[in-house]
Amino acid sequence: MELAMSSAIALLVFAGVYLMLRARSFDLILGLTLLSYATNLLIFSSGRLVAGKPPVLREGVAATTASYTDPLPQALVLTAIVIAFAMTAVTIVLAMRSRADNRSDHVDGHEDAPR
Amino acid sequence: MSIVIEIMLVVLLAVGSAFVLVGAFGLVRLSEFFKRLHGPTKASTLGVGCLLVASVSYHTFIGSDPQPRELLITAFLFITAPISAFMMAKAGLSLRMDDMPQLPGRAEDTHVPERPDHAPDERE
Amino acid sequence: MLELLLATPFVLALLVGLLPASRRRLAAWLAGMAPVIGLVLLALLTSLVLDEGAARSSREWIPGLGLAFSLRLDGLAWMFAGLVLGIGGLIVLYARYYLSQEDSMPRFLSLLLLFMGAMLGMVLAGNLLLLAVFWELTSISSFLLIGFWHHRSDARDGARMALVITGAGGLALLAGVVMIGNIVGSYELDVVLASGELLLAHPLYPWVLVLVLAAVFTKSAQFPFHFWLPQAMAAPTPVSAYLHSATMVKAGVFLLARLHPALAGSDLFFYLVSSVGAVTLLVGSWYAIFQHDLKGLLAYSTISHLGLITLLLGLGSPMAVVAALFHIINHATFKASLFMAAGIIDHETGTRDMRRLGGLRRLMPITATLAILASLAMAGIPLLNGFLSKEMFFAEALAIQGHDVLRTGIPVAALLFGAFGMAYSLRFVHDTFFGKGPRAVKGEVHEPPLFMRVPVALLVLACLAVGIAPGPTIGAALEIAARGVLGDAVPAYSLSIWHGFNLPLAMSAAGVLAGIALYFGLRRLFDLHAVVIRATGHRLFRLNIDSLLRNAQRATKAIANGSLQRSMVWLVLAAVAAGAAPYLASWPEGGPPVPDLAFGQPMGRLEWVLWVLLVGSTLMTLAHYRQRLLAVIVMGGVGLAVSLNFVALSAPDLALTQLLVEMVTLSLLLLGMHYLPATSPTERSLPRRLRDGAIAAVAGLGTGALAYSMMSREPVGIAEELLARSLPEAWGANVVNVILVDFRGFDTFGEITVFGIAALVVHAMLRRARMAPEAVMPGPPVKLPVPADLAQIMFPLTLTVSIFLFLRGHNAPGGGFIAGLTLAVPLLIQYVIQGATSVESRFGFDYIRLVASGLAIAALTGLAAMLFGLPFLTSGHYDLVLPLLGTIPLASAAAFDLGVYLVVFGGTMLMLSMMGTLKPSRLLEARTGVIDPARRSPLTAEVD
Amino acid sequence: MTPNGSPLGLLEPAIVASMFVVSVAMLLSLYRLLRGPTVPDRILALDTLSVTAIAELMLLGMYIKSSIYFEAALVIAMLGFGSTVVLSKYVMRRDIVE
Amino acid sequence: MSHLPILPVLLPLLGGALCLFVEHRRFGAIPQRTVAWLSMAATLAAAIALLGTASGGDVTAYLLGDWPNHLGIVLMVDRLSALMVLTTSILAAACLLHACSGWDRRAPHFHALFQFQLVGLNGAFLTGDIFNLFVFFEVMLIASYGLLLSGGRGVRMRAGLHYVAFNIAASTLFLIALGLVYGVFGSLNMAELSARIASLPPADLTIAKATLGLLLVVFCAKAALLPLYLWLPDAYARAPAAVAALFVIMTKVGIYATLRIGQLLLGEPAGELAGYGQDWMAWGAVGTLALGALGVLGAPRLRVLSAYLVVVSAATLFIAFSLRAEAALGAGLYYLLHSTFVVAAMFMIADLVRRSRGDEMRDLTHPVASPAVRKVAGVMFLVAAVSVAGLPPLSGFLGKLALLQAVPEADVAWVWTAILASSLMVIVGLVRAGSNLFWRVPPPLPEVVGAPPATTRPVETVATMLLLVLGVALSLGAAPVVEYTRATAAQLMSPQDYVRQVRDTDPAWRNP
Amino acid sequence: MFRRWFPSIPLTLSVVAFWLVMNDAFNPAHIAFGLLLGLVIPLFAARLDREFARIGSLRGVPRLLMHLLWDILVSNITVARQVLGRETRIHPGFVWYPLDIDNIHGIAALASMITLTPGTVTTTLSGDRKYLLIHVFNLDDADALIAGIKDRYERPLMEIFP
Ligand code: NA
Ligand code: NA
Repeated sequence: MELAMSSAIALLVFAGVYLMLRARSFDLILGLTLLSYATNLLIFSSGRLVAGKPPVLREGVAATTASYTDPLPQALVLTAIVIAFAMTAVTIVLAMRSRADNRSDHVDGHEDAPR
Repeated sequence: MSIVIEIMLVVLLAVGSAFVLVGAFGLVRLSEFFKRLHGPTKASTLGVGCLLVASVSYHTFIGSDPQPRELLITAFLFITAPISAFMMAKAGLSLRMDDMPQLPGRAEDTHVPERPDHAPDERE
Repeated sequence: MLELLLATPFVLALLVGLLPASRRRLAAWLAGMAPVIGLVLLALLTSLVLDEGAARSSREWIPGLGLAFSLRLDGLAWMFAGLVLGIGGLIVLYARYYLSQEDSMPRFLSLLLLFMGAMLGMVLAGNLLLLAVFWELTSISSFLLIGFWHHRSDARDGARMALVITGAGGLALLAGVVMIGNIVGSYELDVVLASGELLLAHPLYPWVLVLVLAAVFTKSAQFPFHFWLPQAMAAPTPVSAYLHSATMVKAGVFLLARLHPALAGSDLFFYLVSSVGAVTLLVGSWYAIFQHDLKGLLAYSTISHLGLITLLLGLGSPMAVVAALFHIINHATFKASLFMAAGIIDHETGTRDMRRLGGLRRLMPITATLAILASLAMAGIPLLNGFLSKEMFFAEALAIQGHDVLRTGIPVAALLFGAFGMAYSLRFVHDTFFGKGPRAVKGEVHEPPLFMRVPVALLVLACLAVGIAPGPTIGAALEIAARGVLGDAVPAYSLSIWHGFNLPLAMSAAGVLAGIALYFGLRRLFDLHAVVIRATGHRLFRLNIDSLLRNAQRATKAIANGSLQRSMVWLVLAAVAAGAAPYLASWPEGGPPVPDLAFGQPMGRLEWVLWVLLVGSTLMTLAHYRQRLLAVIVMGGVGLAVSLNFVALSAPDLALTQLLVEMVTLSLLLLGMHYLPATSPTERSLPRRLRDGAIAAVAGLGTGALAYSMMSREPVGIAEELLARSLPEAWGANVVNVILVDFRGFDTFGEITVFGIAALVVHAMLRRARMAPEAVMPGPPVKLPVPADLAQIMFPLTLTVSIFLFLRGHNAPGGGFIAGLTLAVPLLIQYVIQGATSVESRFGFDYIRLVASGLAIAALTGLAAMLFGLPFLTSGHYDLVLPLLGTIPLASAAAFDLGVYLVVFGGTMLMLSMMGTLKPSRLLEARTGVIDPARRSPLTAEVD
Repeated sequence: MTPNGSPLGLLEPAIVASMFVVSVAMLLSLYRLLRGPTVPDRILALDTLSVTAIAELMLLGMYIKSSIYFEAALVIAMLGFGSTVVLSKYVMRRDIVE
Repeated sequence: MSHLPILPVLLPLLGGALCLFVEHRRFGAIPQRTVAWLSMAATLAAAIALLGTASGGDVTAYLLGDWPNHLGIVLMVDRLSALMVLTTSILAAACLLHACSGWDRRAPHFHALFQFQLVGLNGAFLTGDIFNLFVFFEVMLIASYGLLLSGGRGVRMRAGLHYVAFNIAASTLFLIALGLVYGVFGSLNMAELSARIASLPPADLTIAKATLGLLLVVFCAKAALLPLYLWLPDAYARAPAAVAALFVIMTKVGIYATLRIGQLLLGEPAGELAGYGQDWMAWGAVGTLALGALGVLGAPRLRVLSAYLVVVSAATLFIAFSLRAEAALGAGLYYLLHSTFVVAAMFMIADLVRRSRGDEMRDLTHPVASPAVRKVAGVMFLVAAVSVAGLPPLSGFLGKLALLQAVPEADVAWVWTAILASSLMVIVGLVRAGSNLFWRVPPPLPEVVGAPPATTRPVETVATMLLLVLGVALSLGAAPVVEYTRATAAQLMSPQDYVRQVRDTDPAWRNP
Repeated sequence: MFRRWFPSIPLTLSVVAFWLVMNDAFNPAHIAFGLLLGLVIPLFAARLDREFARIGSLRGVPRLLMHLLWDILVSNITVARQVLGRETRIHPGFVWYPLDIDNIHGIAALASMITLTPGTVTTTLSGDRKYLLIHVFNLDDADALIAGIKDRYERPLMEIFP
C-alpha cells in the first residue's frame, strides 16, 4: 500500500511538474493543482497509512493509536487544501487578467517566449 | 437478526450492486452518448437505492448505530439525478450529437439549433 | 576644542547650504568664517601640540566595532590642518568672485565646506576607522564638487571617474584598516603607530601594505591610477586649486606619512612606494609638457609632484620624510596659486587653451607677474620655495642605499624631473604670457577684480618668503610636522638657500638648462602646439567601465530574462538537488540508495481500484492537457480518486473538504476558461519537452522515494497525546476538528485569513476589470426552468445540511469549513442555472463584510479567553441547562468555527460572484469570436 | 461478524462481493472517463463515477460497521451533481454563469 | 499573564477586518485611514514593548490555546523575533504613510491588505511552530499578491503571475518538506524539533538531511538566493512604491527562516547535522552577490536597480549568516536593519522619479525633468545611495565594517573579496544612475504633451525621509543597536537555552 | 403577514422533518432547533424562489409515488436486459411530449419522473413550455409512450400542482 501511495505521489509530481513547466498560464494552473494533490497525499502519509480507523472517537473505545489513526496530518492537509484553493482562485483570476491585459496567455506575456 | 432479514439484506445487496454494475456496463458497452445516458442514471438510482436500504437496515438491525439518515442520500439522488441527466442531454444536444425531431408547430428552442448536414457524425 | 575645530566647517556647511541661492554675499561671509575660526582654534591648540606632542580627545561611537570618535592633533595633523584651513580661506575668497551668477553660491560653498570638514576630519582622526570614514567622505564631497557643473558631460564623467577610483581605494583602505585592527587589536592611532614592529613581522603585512597603498595611490593619483586627476579638471577652478593641488590629492601622501611609522621600514615598502613614485613623477612631468589646457598641464604637473612626494616617503630616510613634508607645503602654495591664476585667465579670456593664449603679460600684468613667479617656484628656481624642497630631494636621491637599479635610476629620474619641470613651467609661462595673442577670445581682456587676485598674491608672497628666508618663515612649522611623523628621530637639517656648490645644485642647474633646451628644442623639432598626446589611462578606464556596464546589462538580461519557466526549472532542480544530495553522498558507503520494497501493508481490492483511478486520471490529464476542457474533466477523476483515498485511509473530514473544494475549483477553472484560449498551442521544441519531461520524472521519482522512505519507518508523531486529551480537555470527539479549532486553532486562524484575503484579492482584481471572453456562443443566455425548479427544492435542504455539518463538526466529520462550502455550492449551482443577475438581485449579501465579520468573530472568540487570564484561543466549555430542552453543550470552539464558516461562505461567494458577473469590455469586444455551433467538435466541445 | 449479527454468515461475504462488483463498476466508469470519446461522455462518466462512489462508501461503512462515511456520501449525493451541471453548462454555452 | 506576544498578530488582524467594515465609497478615505493608523500605532507600540521584554535575553513562550508547546502552537519571543517585528512595524509605518499620499485610494482594499500583510509578517516572525510558519508565510504572500495586483494592470499582471506562480510552487515544496518533517521527526514545534534532531538515530540521518535540505531550498527561494532569485527583480520593480518598500522585508522573512532553522535545528547540538547546507548557501550567496551587483550595474530603470539592491543585500546577509560566527551573525543582523530601511527608501525615490516622467518605460539614461523632483529626489537619492553603497558615514558603511571585522580568519579571502568587489560594483551602478538621473540636463519640458509637471507630494517625501533618517539614526546611534544585534547573535548561537526555556514553559491551567 | 413569515408551510415541515431525520434524535432540544430552522430557512429559500406556483391537493402523492417506484423497478429490469442484450435490437429515438400541465413545479416533477424511470430521459423543455423532448432508449410506439406518461404521471400531477 505504501508503495502504491508513493508511486501515485511520484506520478502526480511528475505530471504536475511537467505541466508547471509549460508556457501557458492555464497549463501552469493545472500543474500546480496536480502538485497540490501530490503534496496533500504526502503530508497525509506522514501519519502513515491506516485503513478503517478514522480519528473520530467512539464511546467505549480507548483513545489510542491502536484504534485511531494519527489525526494531526489530516488537520495539516485540511489547512493545505484550503490554502491551495485560495491560491488557485487568485491564480486563475490573475491568468485571466494577464491574458486580457497582455493579449496572450503565455506566462511571459508574449507569444514568442525568450529562449 | 433473523434469517429472513439476513436473506433480505443479501438480496438487496445483490440487486443493488448488480444494477450499479449494469449501469456502468452500459456506459462502456453502448455505442453512442444518448444510449449511454440511460444506463447509469437509471441503474445507479435503483442500485444505490437498494444498497442504501440495505445499509440502513443493516445498521438498524445490527443494533450498534441506527442510521435512518442514510435514506436522505437516496432522497438527494432522486432530486439531483434528473437535473444531471437533463443538463448532460442538453449539452449533448448543443454539440449536435444526435438528430432530434422538429418541434411540432413552431421551432422555438433557440438553444438547440438546426443540425447542418456537414456536421461530423460522432459514432464509435 | 578639537571637536569644535572639526565641527565648525560642518555646521557652517549646513547653514550655508540652507541659504537661498540669491544670498551670495551672506553665503560667502558665512563660509569664510569657517577657515578663520578654524585657524584661530588651530593657533590656540599649537602650544598643546608643541608641549605634549599631540592634542587628543576621544568620545565613544560604536565600541563594539572599535570605532571611536577620537581626535588627535599631532604635528603632521597640525601642518595639514593649517594647509587645509589656510588655503581653504583663500579659496573661499577667490570663489566668491569666480562663480558666475548662474552658479549657486550657497550650494558651492556648502559643498566646499563639507569637503573642508571631511579633510579636517581625516587629518585629525585619532582612530583608523574614523580616518577611513572621513577618507571616503572626502571622496563623496569631491565627487559633488567635481560634478558641480553637472550639465557638462565632462564634469559628470570626471566626477564619476574620480569617485569610482578613489572609492575603490577607500574600500581597499577599509580592508587594510580592518586588517591592521585585527593584527594590532586596536584602531587607535596611538596604538597602531606604536605597533610598527608587530605589523612588519605579521604574515599578513604584505596584504595590509598593498591594501593601504592602493588607497594612497588612488587618492594621490599615482601611476597607474593617475588618470582621474586630469579628468577632474572639469571642476570649477577653485575646486581644482583646493582639492587637486593642496588638499585632497595630498590625502594619499598624508596617509602614507601618517602610517609611516607603522608600515614603513620593509623592503617591500621601499621598492613599491619609491618605484611607483618615480614612475609617476616621470609620467606626470612628461605628459605635462604636451598639454594644451592650462589646467591639464597643472594637473599632470601635480601628478608628477605627488610622485615626487611619494618617492620621498618611499625612500623612508628621516631626511626624505622631512623633504616630503616640506614639498607638500611648497607644492600646495605654488600650485594653488597657479590654479587660481589659470582660473583668472579662463575667467577673463574664456579659454584655457594655450594654443589660443599668449601675450597676456600686456593685458594683465599683475596676474602675469604672480603666475610667472609661481611657475618659477614650480620649476624649482632659486629664491622660490620649490627650489628648496627640490634640492632636498636631489640630495636624498643621491644618497639612496639599495639596489643598483634604484641607486642609478632615482637620480636619473630626479634629473629628468627637473628638466621636464622646467620645460612645462616654461611652456606655461611662455605660451600664456609671452608671444603673440591672445587669439579668438571673448571680449576685452583685463585684470580681474582685486579680491580675486589677493589670494594668488598672498600665496606667491608665501612662495617668495619661504624661498628667500625658509628658516624664519616655515622652519618651526616643518619642525612640528616632522616631529609628528618621525617623533624623536627628526634629523638635523638646515633650511637655507645656500649650501655651497654641491652635486644637488649642479643637478638643479643641469635640469634647468636641459628643461629650457627641451622646451625650445621640442618646439622647434615638432610643433608642440600640434602634438596631442593622449593619456591612455582614462580611455582604458572608460572603455572598461563601458564594457562592464554593457556586459552587466547583457548578462542581467540573459540571466534574468523574465522567463517564468526558467525560474521554475531552477526551483525544481534546486529541490531535486537538495533531496538527492544526501543520498548521493552516502552512496559510496552503503551502496545505492534502494528502498526496502518488501515493506508495506497489503493492498486491498478497493485500494487497487483507487490506485488505478488515480493513476489513470493523472496520466490522462497529462495526455489531454492541451485540450483544456478535457483535462479539467479528467482531473475531476483525480480529485475524486484522492478524496476516496482519504475515505479509505480513515480521513472522512479530508474527503469531504477535498470534494467540496474540488467542486468550487472546477467552477472557478471553468469561469476562468471563458476568458482564456480553449487550447494550448503545440510546442515546437522537442528537446525542451524532453528536458522538462526528464526533470519532472526525476522530481517525481525523488518525491516518491522520499515519501516511501518516510512511510516505511516507525511512526513518531504525537498522535497518542492528541487522541487522549481531545475529549476530556477539548470536549470534541472528532479529533481532526479539535485540532483545527483548538490544538492548532492558530493555524486555522491563519488559514481563514488566507482564504478571506484571497477573496479580497479576487475582488480587487476584478472589480474594475473589463474583459472580453475568448469566444461566445451565439444567442441569448440559456433558460433552464426545470433544473431551476428542482434546484430550488435542493437549496433549503442543503442549507439544513450545512447547519447540521457545522453543529456536528466537533464530534463527527464536518465543521465550519465544510459547512461553509456546503452552503456556497448550492448557491453556485443557482448561479449556474439561473444566472448571476437573478441570484444577486435576490441574494445580495455584502460578502466582504461577511468575511470581515467572520475574521472578527474568530479573533474575538480567541480574545475572550484573555478575560479569564488564559492565552489567546484557549477554548471554553459550558453546559447550559434549560427547562424542557435539557442540557445544551456550549463550546467556545463553536464560536470560533462560526468565524470560519462565515469567512469560507463569504469568501467563496465573493469569488464566484465576482467571476460570474464580470463586465464585458467594449474595447476588447471586437476581439471576441462568436462560435459557429456547427463547427464544434463533440470530441473537445471546441471549434477545431 | 457478531454471532447474533448474521445467522447464515452470508452477510459479510455478500458485502465483500458487493464491494467487488461496485469496484468493477467504478473501473468501467473510469474507462469511459478516460476513453471519451465525446465531452458529454466524459461528463457522464464522471457523474456515474461519483454515484458508484456513494455505493462504495455505503458498503465500506457496512463493512467496518460504522456510519463515519455518511457525511461524505451525503455530500457526494448532494453536490456531486454540481460538477455535472457546471461542466454541462460550459459545454452548452462556454460560460457557466450568464 | 502577558498577552504581548499575540498582539502584533492580533491587532493588525482586527485592524484589517475593521478596515473592511468601514470601506465604502460613501465613507471616503478618512475612516479607513484612521483605522489603519490606529492599528498601525497599536502594533508599533506592541512591537516596542515586545522588544523591551526580549532585550533582557529571556525567551518568552506564549502557549496558544494553553496547550503545552509540543501539542499546540506556541509563539516565541526572543531577541531576534522581537527585532524583526519591530523592524517590520517601523518600515510598515513609513510605507503606510507613503501610501496615504494617494495610492491607498487607487488600490481597492489597500488598507485591509496592508494590515493583513502585517499579520503575516509578524506571525511568521513570532511563531515557534514550523507548520504555522508556513501558514503565516501564506498569509503574508497572499496579502502581498493583493498589494501587488490591486489597482494594477498591464505588465504588472504578468509580473504578478510570475511572482504568484513561483511562490505557489515554492510553497508546495514547503509543504512537501513539512510532510517529511512530521513523518520523520514527529513534531512541528521548532524547539521540540531541535531536541529531536539532536538525538536523531544515525539511520535517519540521510532522510533528515534531505528533509532539511528541502526546507532550506524553500527559504532560499523566498529570500532570492541563486539560482532562485530570478523572480524578484521584475515583481519588485513593478510593485507600487509603498508596496515594493514593504516587500523589502519579505525577502528578509526567508532569510530569517533560514537563520532560525540554521541555528535552532542545525546549530551546534545537531551533531552531524550541524551547519548542514551552509556551505552551499555561502557559495550561492557569493554567486547571487555577483549577479545582483551586475544587475545593479546593468539595471535599465531605477526601480529595477532597487530590486537588485534587494538581491544584493539578501546575498550579503546569506554570506554573513553562513559564516556561523557570533560576530558575523550580529553584523548581519545590523546590516539587515540598515538594508531594509534604506532599500525601501530607494523604492520610494524610484517611484518619485518614475512619476516625474509620467512614463513607466523610460530608462536610467533619461534625466528627471521636473526641477522640484530633481532637487528633492536628488538629495534623497544621494543619502540613500551613500548608505546603500556602504560609504561612510551612514549605516551601510557600519554594516559592512562590522561584517568585515567579523569574518573568521579562514574565510577572510573570499568574503572580503565578494563584499568589497560587490560594493564597488554597486557604487559604480549608483553613481551612473544618480548622475544620469539628476545631473544630466533634461530635454526641454514640453516634450510630454498635456501632462502637468510632476511635483513632490509632501507626505511621500516625509515617508521617504523618515526611512532615510532611520538609516542615519542607525549610524549615529549605532552603539546600542550593535550591542543588541550582538546579544541577539549570542542568543541564537546557544539554541539549547532556547529549547530549554520553551520546554520549561507550562500551560496556565492545563496539565503540561 | 403570515405569508411573509411562513412563505411555505410544506417547506417548513420538510425542513423540520429533514432535520430530525438527519440528527436521528427526537428530544425536545432538537425539535426546538428544528422548528427554528423551519422558520428561518424558508425565509432565505424564498429569496431564491423565482416562480411562485400553487400547490393543490396532496392526496394523490402516495399513489403517484407507488406508481413511480413500480415503474422504476420494472423498467430497470427491462433496460438491464436491453443493455446486456444485443445492441442492434435497440432503436433509440426522440419524442416531443405535448404538455397539458403548466404549473412549473408540475412540469419539473414530470420531467424528473420521466428521467427517473429507466428508458426515458427528459432532455429539453420547449421555450413556450408546451413540449418536453424525451429521449427514449428503445422507441417502439411513441403514441403509446405519450399516453402512458399522461395517464400515469401528468394527470395526478395536475391535481397536486394545479
Ligand atoms: Na459570466
Ligand atoms: Na429515465
